[in-house]
Amino acid sequence: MFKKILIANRGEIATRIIRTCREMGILTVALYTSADRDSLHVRLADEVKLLQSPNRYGDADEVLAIAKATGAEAIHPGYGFLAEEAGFAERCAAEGIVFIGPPPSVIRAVRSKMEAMEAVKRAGYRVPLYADLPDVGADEAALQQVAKEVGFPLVVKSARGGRGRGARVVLRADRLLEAVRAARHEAELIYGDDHLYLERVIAPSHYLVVQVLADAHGNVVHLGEREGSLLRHNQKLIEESPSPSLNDTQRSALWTAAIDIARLFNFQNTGAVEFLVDSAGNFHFTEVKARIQIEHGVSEMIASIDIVREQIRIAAGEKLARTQEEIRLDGWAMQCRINAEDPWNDYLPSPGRLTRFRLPQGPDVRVDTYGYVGCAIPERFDPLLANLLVKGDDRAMCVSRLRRALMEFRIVGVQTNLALHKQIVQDPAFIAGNYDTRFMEHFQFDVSANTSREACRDLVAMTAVAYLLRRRVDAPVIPERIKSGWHRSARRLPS
Amino acid sequence: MFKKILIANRGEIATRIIRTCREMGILTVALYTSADRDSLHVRLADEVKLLQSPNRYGDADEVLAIAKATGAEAIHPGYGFLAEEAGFAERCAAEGIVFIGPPPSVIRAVRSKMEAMEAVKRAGYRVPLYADLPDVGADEAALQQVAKEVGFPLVVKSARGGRGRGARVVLRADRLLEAVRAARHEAELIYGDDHLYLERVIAPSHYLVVQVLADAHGNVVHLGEREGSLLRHNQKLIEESPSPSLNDTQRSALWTAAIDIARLFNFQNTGAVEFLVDSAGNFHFTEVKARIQIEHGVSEMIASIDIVREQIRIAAGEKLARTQEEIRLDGWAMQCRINAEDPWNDYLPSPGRLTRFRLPQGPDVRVDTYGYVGCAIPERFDPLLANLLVKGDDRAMCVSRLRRALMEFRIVGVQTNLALHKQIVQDPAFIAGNYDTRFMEHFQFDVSANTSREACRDLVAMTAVAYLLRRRVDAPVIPERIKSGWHRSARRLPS
Amino acid sequence: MHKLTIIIENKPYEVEVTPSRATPGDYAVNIDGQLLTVYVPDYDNPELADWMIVDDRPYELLFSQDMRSAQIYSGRYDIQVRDKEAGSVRPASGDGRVKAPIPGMVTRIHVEPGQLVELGQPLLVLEAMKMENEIRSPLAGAVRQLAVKPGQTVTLGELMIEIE
Amino acid sequence: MHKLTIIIENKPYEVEVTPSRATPGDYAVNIDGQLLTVYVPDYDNPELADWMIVDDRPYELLFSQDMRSAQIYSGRYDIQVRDKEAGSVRPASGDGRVKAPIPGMVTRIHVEPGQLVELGQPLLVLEAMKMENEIRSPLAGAVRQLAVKPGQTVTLGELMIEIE
Repeated sequence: MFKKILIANRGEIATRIIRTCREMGILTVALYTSADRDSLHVRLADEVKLLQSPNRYGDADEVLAIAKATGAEAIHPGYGFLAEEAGFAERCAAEGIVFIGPPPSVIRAVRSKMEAMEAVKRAGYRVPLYADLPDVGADEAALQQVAKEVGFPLVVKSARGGRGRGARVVLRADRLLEAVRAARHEAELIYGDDHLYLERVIAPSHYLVVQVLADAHGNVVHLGEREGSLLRHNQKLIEESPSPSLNDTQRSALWTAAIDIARLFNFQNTGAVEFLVDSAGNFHFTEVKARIQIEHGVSEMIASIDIVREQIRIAAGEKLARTQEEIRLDGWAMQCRINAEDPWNDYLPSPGRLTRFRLPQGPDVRVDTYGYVGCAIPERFDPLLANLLVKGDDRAMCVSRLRRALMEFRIVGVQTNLALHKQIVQDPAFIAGNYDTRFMEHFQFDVSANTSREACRDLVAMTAVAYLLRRRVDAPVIPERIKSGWHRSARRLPS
Repeated sequence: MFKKILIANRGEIATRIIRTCREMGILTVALYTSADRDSLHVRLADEVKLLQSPNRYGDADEVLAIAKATGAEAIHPGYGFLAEEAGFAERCAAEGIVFIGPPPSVIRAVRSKMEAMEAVKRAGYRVPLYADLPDVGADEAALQQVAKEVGFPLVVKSARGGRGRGARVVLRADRLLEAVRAARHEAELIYGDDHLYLERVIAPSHYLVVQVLADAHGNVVHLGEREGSLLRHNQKLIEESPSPSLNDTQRSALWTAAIDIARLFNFQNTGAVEFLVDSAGNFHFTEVKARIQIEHGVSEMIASIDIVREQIRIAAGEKLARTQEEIRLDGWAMQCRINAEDPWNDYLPSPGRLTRFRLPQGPDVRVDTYGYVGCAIPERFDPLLANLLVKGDDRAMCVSRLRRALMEFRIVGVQTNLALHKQIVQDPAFIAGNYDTRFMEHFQFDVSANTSREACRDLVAMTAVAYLLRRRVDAPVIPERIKSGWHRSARRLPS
Repeated sequence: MHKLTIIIENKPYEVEVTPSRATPGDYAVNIDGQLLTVYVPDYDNPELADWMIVDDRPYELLFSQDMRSAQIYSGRYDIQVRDKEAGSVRPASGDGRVKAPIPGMVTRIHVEPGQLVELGQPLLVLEAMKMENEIRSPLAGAVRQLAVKPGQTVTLGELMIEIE
Repeated sequence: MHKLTIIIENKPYEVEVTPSRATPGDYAVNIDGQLLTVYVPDYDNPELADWMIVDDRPYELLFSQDMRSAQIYSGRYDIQVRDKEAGSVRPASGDGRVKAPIPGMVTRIHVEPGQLVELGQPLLVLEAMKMENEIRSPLAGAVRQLAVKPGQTVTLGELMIEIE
């Protein structure tokens, strides 16, 4: 087993990886930028290196140089940054450093979304109707022609994909050009590659991923499926396992397909085989994510397997800890993605310093976060602040536990989407497990939710006392709240 | 099911109970004293009442009055205070309020330690050799005569018992009188009852408890055993499940005995059937704890059952959620009791305000606590601040996870026994699972543990910088550290 | 005794607050004739005070620094405090100056000086935290001034556009 | 540059500290000729500073308020800082005045005025947090003064016994 691993990432995933390394007796080298110096991953690592490059965690040269200087035998890329970069994985191999992820050839094969769909289609599985998009320079007529063949509604996607960024749904031909331009811009910004393709929209649909583990000895197992249909701007807000939308026949067919597809690509390490399930119940393969995902903890909870530990063991050449028969999927798990963003102000990012940060506790509640009281949340990176995970015997218990945990989670200092999550988990369709990818389009965030007439009167009383308390302490003149022009909808209180 | 429950307790157990109530959709009434007003249980409850009585949480009159005034249909006593008080349970029944615990007759039957041992002995199980102690006024000669019949070493115990307080080991006759006096004083102080008895010491031994659940319909199940041999001053520091000291034959015999004994007393609700296992492997019944225990979470983790939920369901007349066959004991779990006490100063209690309180996170780690950053830890109550629980696939994984979680747990503002726990989990005998009730007698707390020469030199550098930082901020004159005369052992650094 | 008018989402309440002399942190509050007791457990550290108990009901809540909004449960409310004693009325909110709500980079500007805009119309895109954030107009009116250019980095609170 | 003598568990080190002008929070530290870099991530809030990075090694640690002890990993060390510039030497610790380390009630007193006691000998029992806490003698000497009686409640830091 490795003695020292470099973690080429930040925030909650870097913290998550350090925990498993420490339990395995492996030393960790963490990276940080000055904006990230407060992050828990810097405090918990054995060794830390301040990044100099403007590319930060994505700078292959600097990351490799640090790995060599510190004597790290392996690099865990987490997600994003250097994950799913075949070139980087090759350079690691050339330097004699183990890249914790699939081999470069596998990364390449699955990274090209269109080639991957083509291969899976040949193997006899359904894939969405798609078409490669002409170059940036191509004229609109050619673009419209391709779109017409695919048919509307369609989605403009980055050929590099990942994390739902850079994807845009287009309902009508006259919106196509604008969407392609914006998607190119965003794809270039996020992935450094503006190659796009068009895909026919399957809607309504369910977004399902099957978590797989594969070792270098030909063993492939799955840890069940996750339902990721609860999306806002292509970002999963809540993910759960098992899926409430499948029957047992569909479920086992999906698992079999995922294992087949993983084998087709000679997949290794951990990944997610992703599908869209249409309203007729047909599943369409969309892509393989060749890395650990933000939502991996959901599968960890129902399978009782530490996926990061398995990743490291696989990378070290070990066999999978359990066979498919030995893996028991048990109970129901959910994850909420808690972002530092303001649900009352069009979800604008909300950097700042955490002055209160009280995690929910109790049985089968888990929070993965890089934050703590006093920690600064930087403005430069993804707003993901914490993953809240809960497990219950069944879905009803899981939902009630999630609701309880959300009520208990206290964050002051930055705005977060906690209030949005609190409202979603009280939505009847969500509670019934009856939702698809269109759920968030219809969901109305209620600015004054859950406040009874009594609570409103109590709020008046507390406001009066708070005002006097603040006067009493003679606080320095409070700066005017920043008044930007973003949208604000307000509802009147019950009166 | 109940609509509203009053929780007649404080701190972590009150917080723990509120969580389950909220998940069950039950409203909670919490009690508090002004010293406890910061506790999380006050923040999380639906309704809170400030106690007026000097008896605080143990005042039956006031608790009942509040239950009636608030319309609570049931009272959860937690542990200590009004738990195991048959008289209180009777008064609840008379008022039409459900006492969440065994019926008064059962509490009475198991509360008298000697009668309980007698009954179990008659049923064919081993119990320790014991003798009732003459009244307070009795002369020393009579006392010595009783002791001689029991034999030395013996332990002086409170007939009311519970939580290991008021018990004193006596090795020789000339120490007997002093021990009896001290034990009487402590028993009176803690239980309000100075009735004592003598019990022959079984040493070396293992202290094992079997967690049982029993409904009002005659169903009794166990959730496996816990090993509680790691004691300091009769208080369990670390408890684990399963026990590393039993073989499978012993284990199943112990489970069978526990179920038998629970049935013997017509036991209901949750409790712990406690045994001492001698070096020959014989187990001796000692007592039944007729309430939830501090360490219940260990059993919850391996059985995947919420014991508080079962308590409430049983009290509401429902059947057990699972039969013995449906209960699967899985993995290995441990709990550390984190006290606000100073391991460098003879474990003196350490009240104060938490300025840093960062809980360990990650897979299968749980912390039950009433604390948070900014919370004041009162001096008046038990120093128990947090229960740290972890689970792993097997004992090795569990220990490494516990070690990791302890490293990550950050508490500033009060002194705690975290450092002691960190050292215990690195002890070879503990790691091997090879320890008994004498472990802590031999364990040496090392004041300067784990500090390499490099870390020591780094400490010099950090001390210099810290000194300059403090000068720079021109802090107000720092008061001299309180210099009491308690014992302090210091070891020299490696040089 | 202190007299205040509290306006929550446009509904005014007449409030009288009297701190208890006997118990620190205790306040008697009279709202339009109804009597309530408010207890502030963190009274010795009002900077931290983020929870209160009203007649035995505990609430965790949060006031914005300028006391113009309160968050409670999963809702947020506009509030206004009029202090009769201090004789001051806090100014009405929402002039037309659009300031940067977070530090970031202006990537696109959708409007030109003099252009008429509707309430809620997108004005510009501010890139921060790897997201493109659309900034919309707080009023219906005309663009008086464009204080930023595409590609420009702005700090928190920096004026970007003025609508009149 | 600042010259200090740091004594840790009786071993002295000569230390020179130079704050970096370029990078706030960075310090160059020379210990008996060996050069180290110390970085204080919380340099903008030194009250919170409970961790530092020494040559890429992060440490969480804790100094007592009077800087007489430091906790790191699972150990605690006696420290002493001698500041040559300030010309002050912090006074040696441990006179014979035994003060209450926590508030509580004195339940028993084992000694009398004038009695000779050994180092570590139990002096009295202080009841707090539901525990009986034995307070022992910090020195060998004679009991000069008994400032408390059984049953008496003491506050934090209150003088209980003086040994000389």
